[in-house]
Amino acid sequence: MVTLIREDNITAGGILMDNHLILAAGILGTTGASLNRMLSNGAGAVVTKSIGPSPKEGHKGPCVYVMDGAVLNAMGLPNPSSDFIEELNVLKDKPVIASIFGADPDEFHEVASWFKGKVRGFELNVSCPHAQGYGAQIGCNPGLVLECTRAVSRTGLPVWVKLTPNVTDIKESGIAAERGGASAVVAINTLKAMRISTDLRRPVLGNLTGGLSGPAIFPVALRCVFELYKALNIPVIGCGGVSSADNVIEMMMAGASAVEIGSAVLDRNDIFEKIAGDLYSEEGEKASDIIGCAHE
Amino acid sequence: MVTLIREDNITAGGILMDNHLILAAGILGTTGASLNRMLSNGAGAVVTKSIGPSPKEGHKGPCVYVMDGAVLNAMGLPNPSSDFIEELNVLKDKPVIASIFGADPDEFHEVASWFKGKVRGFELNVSCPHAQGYGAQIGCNPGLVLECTRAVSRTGLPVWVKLTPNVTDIKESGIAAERGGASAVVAINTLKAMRISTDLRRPVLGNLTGGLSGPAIFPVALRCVFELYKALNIPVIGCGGVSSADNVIEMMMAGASAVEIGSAVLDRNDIFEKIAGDLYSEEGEKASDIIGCAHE
Amino acid sequence: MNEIPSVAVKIKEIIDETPTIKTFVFDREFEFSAGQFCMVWILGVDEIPMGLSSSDSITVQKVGDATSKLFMMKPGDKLGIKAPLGNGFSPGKKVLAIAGGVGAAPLRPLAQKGQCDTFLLGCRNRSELLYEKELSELTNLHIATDDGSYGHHGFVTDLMGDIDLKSFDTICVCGPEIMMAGVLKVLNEAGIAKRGQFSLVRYMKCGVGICGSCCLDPDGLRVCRDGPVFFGDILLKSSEFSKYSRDASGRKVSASNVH
Amino acid sequence: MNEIPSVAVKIKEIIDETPTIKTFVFDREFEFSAGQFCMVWILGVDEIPMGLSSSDSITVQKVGDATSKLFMMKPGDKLGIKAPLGNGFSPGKKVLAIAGGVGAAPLRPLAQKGQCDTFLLGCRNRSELLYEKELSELTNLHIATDDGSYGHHGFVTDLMGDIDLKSFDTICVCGPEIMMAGVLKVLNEAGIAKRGQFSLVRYMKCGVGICGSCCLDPDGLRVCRDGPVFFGDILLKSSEFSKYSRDASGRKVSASNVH
Ligand SMILES: Cc1cc2nc3c(=O)[nH]c(=O)nc-3n(C[C@H](O)[C@H](O)[C@H](O)COP(=O)(O)OP(=O)(O)OC[C@H]3O[C@@H](n4cnc5c(N)ncnc54)[C@H](O)[C@@H]3O)c2cc1C
Ligand SMILES: Cc1cc2nc3c(=O)[nH]c(=O)nc-3n(C[C@H](O)[C@H](O)[C@H](O)COP(=O)(O)OP(=O)(O)OC[C@H]3O[C@@H](n4cnc5c(N)ncnc54)[C@H](O)[C@@H]3O)c2cc1C
Ligand SMILES: Cc1cc2nc3c(=O)[nH]c(=O)nc-3n(C[C@H](O)[C@H](O)[C@H](O)COP(=O)(O)O)c2cc1C
Ligand SMILES: Cc1cc2nc3c(=O)[nH]c(=O)nc-3n(C[C@H](O)[C@H](O)[C@H](O)COP(=O)(O)O)c2cc1C
Ligand code: FES
Ligand code: FES
Repeated sequence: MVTLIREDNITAGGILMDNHLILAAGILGTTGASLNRMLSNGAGAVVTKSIGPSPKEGHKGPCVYVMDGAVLNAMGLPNPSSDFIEELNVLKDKPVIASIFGADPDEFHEVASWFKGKVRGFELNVSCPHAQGYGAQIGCNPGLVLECTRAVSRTGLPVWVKLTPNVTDIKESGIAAERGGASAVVAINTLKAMRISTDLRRPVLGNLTGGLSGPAIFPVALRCVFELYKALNIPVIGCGGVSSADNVIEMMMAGASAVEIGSAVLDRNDIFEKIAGDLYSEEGEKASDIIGCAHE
Repeated sequence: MVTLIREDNITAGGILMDNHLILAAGILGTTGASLNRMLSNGAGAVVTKSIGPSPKEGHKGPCVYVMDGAVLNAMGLPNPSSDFIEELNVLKDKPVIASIFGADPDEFHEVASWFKGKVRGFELNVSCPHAQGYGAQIGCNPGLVLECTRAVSRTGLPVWVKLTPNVTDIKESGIAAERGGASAVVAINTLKAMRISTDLRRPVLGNLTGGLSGPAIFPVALRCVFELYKALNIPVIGCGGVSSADNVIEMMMAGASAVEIGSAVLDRNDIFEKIAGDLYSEEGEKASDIIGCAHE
Repeated sequence: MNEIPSVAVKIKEIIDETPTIKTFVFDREFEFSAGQFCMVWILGVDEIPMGLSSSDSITVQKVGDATSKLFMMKPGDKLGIKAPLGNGFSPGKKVLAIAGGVGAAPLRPLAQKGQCDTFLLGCRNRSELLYEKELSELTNLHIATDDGSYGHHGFVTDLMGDIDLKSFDTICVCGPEIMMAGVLKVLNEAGIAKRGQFSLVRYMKCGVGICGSCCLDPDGLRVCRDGPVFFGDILLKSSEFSKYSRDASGRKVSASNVH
Repeated sequence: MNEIPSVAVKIKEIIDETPTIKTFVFDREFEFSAGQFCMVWILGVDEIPMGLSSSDSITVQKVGDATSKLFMMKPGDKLGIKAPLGNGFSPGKKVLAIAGGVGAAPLRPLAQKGQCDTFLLGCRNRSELLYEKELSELTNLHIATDDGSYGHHGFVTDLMGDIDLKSFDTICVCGPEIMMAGVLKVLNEAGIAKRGQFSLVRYMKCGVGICGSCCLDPDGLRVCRDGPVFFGDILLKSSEFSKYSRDASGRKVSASNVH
């Protein structure tokens, strides 16, 4: 297997982190303690649960359905809003990225302002496929993506824009983010999907449809990273279905500067330690030689 | 498990077939003999390989990559064009649907005209994700979808329009097909995706990117069927990742009048017999009671 | 990741346990160990966590929307059940169970499996007493009511003074968090906090360990996956236990609101 | 469906067999049975089917783009190999192998495994003779050349007259389709068509049985998955065998163009 050599000062999209593996937004990211645990368990950086302008309870359950090799979720962006800031007290100087959302550029800017001095950067959720008025409803409008990115860029902190694959051309969203001043794009959020219980004759999620994550979406995520790497000048952060060190290498070969991992924590809570253990070795190659190498 | 009772005269989208299970386009559909074999093996109807206005050799290999629970392909629409017509001689009066493609309404109409009197209907491929100038490049333009559908509708035969999930809103494409006179829409064609060989540092397909099919895409296909059933008045034919009788029932509950099966032939060549065996029983329910029942 | 199916069950029987508590018996059994729970999908309403009160039942207190809807259901109605989830009790040789209110539900299987020697059961008043007959047959049952309408007048913790705590290898506890904190304090004073195993309740959205809504401070332990049962020595270090929890949005709610 | 990985191999050695044929030896072995094939991914060019000429090699005749690119490769270069694919030969007790040209490649493992008694080998001329030394050591080797430059002057089918065909339980055949048709005719006349096993070549796009480009008339058998080896009695019923095949687009090509 191709491995990486451990390097100091790993940065991607303007953010310094401990390794190339990042906890994805919304995965065990509701509390400071939980984020801290994932850092202790080997994550090189963590993204918080997406925080919005006012508290939200999210959708009624079922919110999550676990399948063989895939997860379906429709959480509905539950979040404590500004109350979340105090969760960060236990994460001082740690590689934390705040995931934020809003309905328009002003809301994005307002939420971002709460985090100044508390996080290393932002990830804009313009890609959640099951939140009325938020998320992908912004992400599929390149003009809005540009404006929201610009609004948060004013904070001076690095801004990553997390894109939805549920669009005709993800490159358009990426270009809008780049124009808006993003330091990186993150690809991808979940694929819009659903399952039905045939015994109960009902969609298995309270919200009927939701977002698909986990190994099943890896080939789609990889394609998005590949396309964005080619189309953009800013770094791409890979996300979607990563569950092994080889998947990480594959994402990096497609063009990812670093990789986010979400659903794979279901397999084992110490998934970051496990993957990092396999990913790095003395004989490893430099990340810069791997990133994008499949474009030859 | 929910089962169906065997009924006579099963029709979906204006086409009479032997059961609810249809061989999907491009799967073992290059020759008349092969299509015949799938009918003998239990398919209720078969869709041909997509036939276009002039012969095409398709993309250079690798054209197919088989993963656990998913298949990636970039065939590049290889087809013998009008030479294919003679393949249909061995399929007289059998439930055959011709999949056709073209670059514009005129090409669609021309290709369709070759098949008059030889097939029960058409499936328009406006959804192949890896064919320059064809397929999804038409499918993501609702205006063109409408025109192409209208052009083929002039033949007087039922026209199914096969949609791509690689768009922001598949309902728009479905509505365009309905307006153009389609008898049904088929959802879905493959998801645009890729894999990279980390050992060889290259995309595993000759065409770099391709289309994802098989169980991995079932939740996305199901969501598309669900959305289209709600948005349209014409029937929806489900396609994508179906590999068991329970999957068929689930698709029908989402709103599918019948179901196409492709990649699952990799598991066993007699997959249609197997699924039909599980799907139908004496105690089964009427299909009309199952179709769309998850919308309650 | 492996599938966690939502299994369709039919309600076979509904038992009125107390004016506010009913037991719903399913038409199929689940393999589980005492203390493990299930996510109960009440169609069209919500999915909520419930301890398994036996291999084929849950025992539910009516407290809000979803439980009220459940209370309106009839035999023959269907539910979706994901089970078993989480880690249950690890009973040693001689087991003491201490329950408050509907907290008796996840402890009952210990008694049914013959793994429980003594059972301390507390509740508001006589009419809220759960499983009295069954538990009295299977265990050495001691009862306390808040209003003194039956058994000892006072809290279930009072009953702990009457027995030789140190003779038990394991003390399994479930009930309101303030009551559990009281039990833990007694055990700690006796130097046997480690023998205590406490079944916690936190707001659960996913129930499978991915969303983070149920995490405990300061270690981020997930009640749904690392718990719901935790050892006493772990909880002694918890800055959150008996002090606060979080609501559906993730905002902190002080312990007085924790049931 | 289970993964069919494209395994990266390094070319360890390249053996010049004849002016138009080379054997490429890999740095890793594949489990297989004689007659099974692999899909060879020549990076940036194409993926093409090749019989496995041993557990770690393919023997390739240069005929077009991909094979020419392969001929330009050097030891150390990498290929992607999907193997083993298809169904190989089912050798009986006493086996006769009949090869024409590079058709000797998939038959060679029979000899290597000691499963082949007699080997009839035909080719254009002496310089195109494949594996002569190896086969003469492992089998009872008979040779024919079209131009008479070595062995019998004539076709390999001529050699069939010299041996007691009926003494063989299995006759494994690979070569140009017209030659295989000749062999089948002789076997059929001897009433032992069923003992013949023929390795066919058809245009393959996927190699795994899903695309349909390699299907045979009139039954739609897939050469890549149901074959490439078919029994003689099946081929006797084939309207296609030795008459035509299909090109990359699926158009029919008459047998004179079939190699
Ligand atoms: C592991 C575990 C085991 C449990 N076992 C039992 C049991 O055996 N019997 C029993 O009666 N109750 C049990 N509960 C509590 C039960 O889950 C709640 O009473 C129920 O969810 C209330 O739902 P509701 O819609 O009726 O109430 P709501 O109207 O939603 O709210 C009432 C209260 O219930 C709590 N609650 C609501 N939803 C949830 C949720 N998804 N997760 C956790 N708490 C919630 C809230 O804190 C709220 O204060 C258990 C909880 C957990 C976490
Ligand atoms: C099961 C099987 C086993 C084979 N084993 C061997 C072997 O051991 N040694 C050997 O030298 N050759 C073998 N072949 C033939 C070999 O696949 C072709 O010679 C090769 O694909 C030619 O590729 P090219 O690009 O060099 O030729 P091209 O320039 O593409 O065309 C030359 C000829 O090769 C044939 N061809 C091209 N591509 C394919 C393809 N994908 N599938 C089938 N035929 C193709 C065409 O019919 C064409 O007429 C085998 C074929 C099959 C189906
Ligand atoms: C339960 C759950 C909750 C999620 N919540 C968020 C969220 O709040 N914000 C966000 O941007 N993405 C959210 N996601 C998407 C993930 O961050 C990630 O993009 C997706 O799961 C794909 O990665 P994975 O396959 O590694 O899980 C969530 C995913 C899951 C499964
Ligand atoms: C090898 C292969 C070739 C295909 N060729 C076509 C085609 O020619 N026309 C078309 O409309 N769809 C084509 N498809 C898509 C399938 O018809 C189907 O929409 C898709 O595979 C999803 O269904 P499945 O998961 O059951 O395979 C092809 C799929 C595969 C795997
Ligand atoms: S409820 Fe989601 S992690 Fe526990
Ligand atoms: S080559 Fe595709 S089915 Fe044989």
